[in-house]
Amino acid sequence: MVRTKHIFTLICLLMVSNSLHGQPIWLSNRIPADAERSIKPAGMHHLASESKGRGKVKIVQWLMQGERVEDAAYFVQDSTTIEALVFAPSGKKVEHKLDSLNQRTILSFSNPEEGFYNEYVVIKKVSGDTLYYAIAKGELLNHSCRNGHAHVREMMPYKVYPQSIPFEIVRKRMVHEDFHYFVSSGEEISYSILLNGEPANGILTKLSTEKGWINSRRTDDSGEVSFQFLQDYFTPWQEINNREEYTYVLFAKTTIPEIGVFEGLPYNYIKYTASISDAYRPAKTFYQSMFWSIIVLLLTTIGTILAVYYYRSRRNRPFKEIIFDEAN
Amino acid sequence: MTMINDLDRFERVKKSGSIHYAMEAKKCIADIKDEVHSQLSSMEYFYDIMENIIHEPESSDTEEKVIASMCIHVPVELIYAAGARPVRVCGGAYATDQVGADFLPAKTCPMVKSTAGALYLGLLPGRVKPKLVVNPSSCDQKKKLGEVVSGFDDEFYLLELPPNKDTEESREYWHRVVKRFAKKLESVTGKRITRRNLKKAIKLVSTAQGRYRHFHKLRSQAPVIFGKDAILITNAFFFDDLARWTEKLDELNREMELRIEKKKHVVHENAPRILLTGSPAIFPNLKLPILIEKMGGLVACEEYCSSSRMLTDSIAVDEWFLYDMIPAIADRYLKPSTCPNFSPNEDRIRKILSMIKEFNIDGVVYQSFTGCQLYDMESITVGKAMDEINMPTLYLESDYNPDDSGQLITRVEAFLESVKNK
Amino acid sequence: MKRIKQYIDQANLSRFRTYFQILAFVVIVYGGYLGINIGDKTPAFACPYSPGSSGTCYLVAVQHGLHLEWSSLFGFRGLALLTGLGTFVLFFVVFNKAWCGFVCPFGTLQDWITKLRKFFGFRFSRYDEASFKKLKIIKYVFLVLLILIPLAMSNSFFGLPKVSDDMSAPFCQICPGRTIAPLLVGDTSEIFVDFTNKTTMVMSVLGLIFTALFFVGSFFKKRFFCFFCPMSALQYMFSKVGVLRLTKNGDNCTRCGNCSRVCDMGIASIADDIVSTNAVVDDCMMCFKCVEACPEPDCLDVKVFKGNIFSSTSEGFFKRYGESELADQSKK
Amino acid sequence: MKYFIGIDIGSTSIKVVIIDEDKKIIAKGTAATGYHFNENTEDVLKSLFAEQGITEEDIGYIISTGYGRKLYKRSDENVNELSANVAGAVSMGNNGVPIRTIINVGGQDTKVISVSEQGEMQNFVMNDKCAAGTGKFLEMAAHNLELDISEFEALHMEARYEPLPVNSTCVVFAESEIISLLGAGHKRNEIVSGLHYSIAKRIVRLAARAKVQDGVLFDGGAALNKGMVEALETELMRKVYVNEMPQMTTAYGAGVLAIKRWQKVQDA
Repeated sequence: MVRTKHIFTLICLLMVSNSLHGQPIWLSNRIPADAERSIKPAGMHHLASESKGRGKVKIVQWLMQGERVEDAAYFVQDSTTIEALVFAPSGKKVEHKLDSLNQRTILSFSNPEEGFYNEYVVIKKVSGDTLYYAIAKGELLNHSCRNGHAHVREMMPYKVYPQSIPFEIVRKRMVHEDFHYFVSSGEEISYSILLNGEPANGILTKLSTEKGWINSRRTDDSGEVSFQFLQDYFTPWQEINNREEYTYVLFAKTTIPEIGVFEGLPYNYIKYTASISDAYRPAKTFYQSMFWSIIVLLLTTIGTILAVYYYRSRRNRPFKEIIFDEAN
Repeated sequence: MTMINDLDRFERVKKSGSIHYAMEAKKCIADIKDEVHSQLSSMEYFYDIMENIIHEPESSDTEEKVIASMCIHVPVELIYAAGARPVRVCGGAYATDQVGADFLPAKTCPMVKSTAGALYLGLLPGRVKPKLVVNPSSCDQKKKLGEVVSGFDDEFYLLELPPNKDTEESREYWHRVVKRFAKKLESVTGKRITRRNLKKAIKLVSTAQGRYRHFHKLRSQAPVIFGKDAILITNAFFFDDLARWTEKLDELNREMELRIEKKKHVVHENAPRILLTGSPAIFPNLKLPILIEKMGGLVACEEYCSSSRMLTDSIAVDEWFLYDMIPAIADRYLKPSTCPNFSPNEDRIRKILSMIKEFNIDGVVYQSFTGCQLYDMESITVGKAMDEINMPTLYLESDYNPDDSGQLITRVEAFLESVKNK
Repeated sequence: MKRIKQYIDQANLSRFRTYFQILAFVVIVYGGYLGINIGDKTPAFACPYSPGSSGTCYLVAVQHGLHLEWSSLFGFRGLALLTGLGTFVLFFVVFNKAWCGFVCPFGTLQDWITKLRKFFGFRFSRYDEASFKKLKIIKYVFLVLLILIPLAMSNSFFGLPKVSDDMSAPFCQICPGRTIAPLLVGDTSEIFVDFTNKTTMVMSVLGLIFTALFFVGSFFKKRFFCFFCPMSALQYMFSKVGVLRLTKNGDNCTRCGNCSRVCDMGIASIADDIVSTNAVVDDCMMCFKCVEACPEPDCLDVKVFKGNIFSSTSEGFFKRYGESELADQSKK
Repeated sequence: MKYFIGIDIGSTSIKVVIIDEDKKIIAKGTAATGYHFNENTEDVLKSLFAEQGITEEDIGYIISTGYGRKLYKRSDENVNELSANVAGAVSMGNNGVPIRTIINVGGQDTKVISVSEQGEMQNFVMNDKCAAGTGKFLEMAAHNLELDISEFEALHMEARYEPLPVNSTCVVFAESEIISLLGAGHKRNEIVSGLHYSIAKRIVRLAARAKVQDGVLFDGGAALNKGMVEALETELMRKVYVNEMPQMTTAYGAGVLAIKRWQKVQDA
């Protein structure tokens, strides 16, 4: 088993070397093991954040590269220019910082408002006659019950910024979804792919989960694609922890003919690769069984009724004598 | 076996006994209606049913079953529900007292002797023939009476009262006694106690209590009726048909309300207001209240088991089912009872104190029959309580013979005077 | 004024209470759909597990609020806990324990189950004195656990390992409310045995047992669950300063026992205790059935500040319990 | 000069007192009650009138008290003996000490009256229907011991320190007990002092029911007998006063009340 693992990494390295720019990039909320202590998951949705004293909480996201989520590599800062864009739930641009934390590229911004923060990292590079336009996106929900739930209904729908992000993936909201909602396995999640704000059909999308489950599908003509989050693993009973969260990423790529110049280099085509990363949990209802609950309910009910019946029938028996302990 | 040797002596004694009894009744009513008299028209009904207390009522339907009860602790609701009529047979006549004295020890309480005599001669109110005589074990002499007179043809049934009424055991014990009594009633009357007729019985008695409580409130507002009349009314409750009694009391209430408005009082304001308590005044032995009111006092209220104690505590039933009604009835006769056979009996002292406050009493007259140990013993604790609120108290010991009024007059007159100048 | 007071004293409060309970039941259980929100510090069981609920029972806020390390508990975060408690007390003080008697939907549910029992004519059970005293303590045990477990989840007591997160909102997991409230709006999602791990398994089974006990218990004993409810224990701490008060005037009491017989909770001290004036004990739910059943005038009074708004009168008593058909004829 | 007559018709003896307007005793007389007590009272009155030379017109007001008070025809008004006793004792006074308790041992009953500062009857206790502890008890004992009551005093003083315990629950049984004591060879003086102490114990037990306060006056027929007074003092553990004519106090009280009523009649 061990040997095959090595060969596997070798191949992966080869791939990395020649088509670096082909690898899609995505933003990860997972905190690397050797991160400093001050970075911890915070808030209801466990967003990786660094707390510097009261109130000044800053979200920290790592930029990753690679299609396989479970062993993707951290994006190593090299000469290519990286831009980032963060929009607050109100649509306002949020001041952010892109720097490196022990050789890893991180994006950090503070998220005081309630609602979905849209964060984007864009890498553009021309090679050959194609502009490789890589977009990594994340929708980070910031919510605390203390702020009440009155505003949830109108903050729910997703926001899109076509003028600055031409090619984007958006997770469609569930009907009864609110700020307490977690994507959980076994659910049908659907996405729509927007090209310059218009849903684009026939785009190849690929869903890759931390547990190694990869599946790809093309968007239908209304630009939507949906995946059934298969419970692709069954952990042994002792290790089940229904609070554990695993990352999954949805990639989409398309090439469109367009002529333009970028950083002095002309190109004829643009190759968009977009990604959106989120967290999912094992479904709560996986290990819940109503069947057993009915049994427990029935047993208790019948048991209590019999107990009461027996207790009440003791009235017919003669008066209960007071018993004395004979032990001297 | 008849106590008195030959039968014709029994007939003779019976005839003379009933004549004396009737005369006594007439004399008592005459005393009540003498010059110091409340002139309440609606009292006439009570006067004449009490006057011919032992006359055979004309319209007496023969097959009516009567259960005689000898104390307030007999649950009358159960008797009504079992289709019978309760009649309280506590004796008050000196005539039957003398007859009872023939076969009871000399120091027995006169009421017990009088009841025994009445039972022996069959001189019960309305000349009823009881199918069962229910005898709660409240006073000791009354409890033993059951055995002494069990030779007569009436069947006696003992209702065991627990000596202490505060503990849960005694309450549970009393509930069992009452349930056994209900079963006994069903076998005696042959009619089953059902939910419907028990509910009707409870409501019937409760309505009567409602009327009496209103009467009690009116008496506390203004002195518009003499104490002797009030005691007469409650004595009528012993045997009268309950529905009629309630209606008549209702009329009396209305008449009293008119009097209160018109401020037509029976005594002037500073007449001393007396609370009567102790051994109960049972018709025709009303000589003490009559005497007090002839001397210018007013019996404002009385804490007797022949008056307020019988009619003040009513039943609240949560669920009108037998399983809730019978315990409710049992509780009503045990928990609030202020009868001195229970020990400790602070309830009676609290009741007296609250009556003193409600009726703003000037003096308490505590009467106990000669030979009645219960009220004698209790006079100590009540006396102490009265001292604490320095309420002048007169302790009297008398029995049924009408001619000991010499001593009574001296004591009562002196007492009223000492109350006046307090 | 006097005639109004007289009318109220003789009114049939139980009927009024039944209607009020129906109204409160609708407002609390289905209020969410109507857009009503009575805040998340409600002193009654407005169970948040049911989507329709118009508020949240304060026990939820207590358990979530206490899920803090010591540092933040005694820091600024703890302040939120105190303000929460303050709101709860302000809410509670207005109606005192009448929240249980009049407003709590599960109390109402148990009263309806009692009516069902009465329909079938089953006998109700009562605890005797000894078991009453013993069982009385259970609600305090629940309250203490409800406070300690969340704390133990985020801090380790005496070096013991922290309690696992599955125990979050411990009482809610075993409370019958969690399973019944969603049922009331037709959502059966809360009825499950959760096999995820041992803790969730035990807690969900306990929850189901309590639910079954809730139904069977309240069928045989009136207000069965209220006797063990930690909310009544928590409320009792502040019941002394309540605006609505139930006072007893011992001098007028003849200890006839009517009040303790009609008391759904089976409290005996209301009848036997003629010394203390404040008649509200920890089990009392202030349904005021005792005031209705008291024949003595001015013995039991429901007071708001100084004035009493509903007191026991003999006329009222006889109107409710005494009058028979016979009386109506003679009234003509 | 107007005269006022107080007549106390007791169960055993009739006591008549005539006093003038400023409460000075003019004349007093006693007689046995007997069956014709009306005539007996008239005879006493006639003898006293003759003695003092008083005529009918001089009489201002007559008040009768005691058991027979209602049956004596000629009295203008009758008053119960308790208030008469209090009035007499208070107006007689006993050398400056305010009277707060009166113990009156009459022929048939024993009365203990507690008096308020203003000299009015506050509370009273009377023995119940039993002659034990009354004058009758001593009378019967004297009869059995073939003695006269007046000799009791001397006999008591002889054996004042070793009283024989005589149970005095019931007058009739006490008689058989005295005879058995005599048979056992006990001397009469021991028996007499024993009697005194047993009566005193009974009276003290009765008095306990009314608050006994200092300033105790002992009156009524039995107070004449010094032995009885001493016995009561030791049992009561309080100083007991006796005024100069204890038997006449109630009659004298009736006279005093007669003056008051007469003055009220005059003013009206």
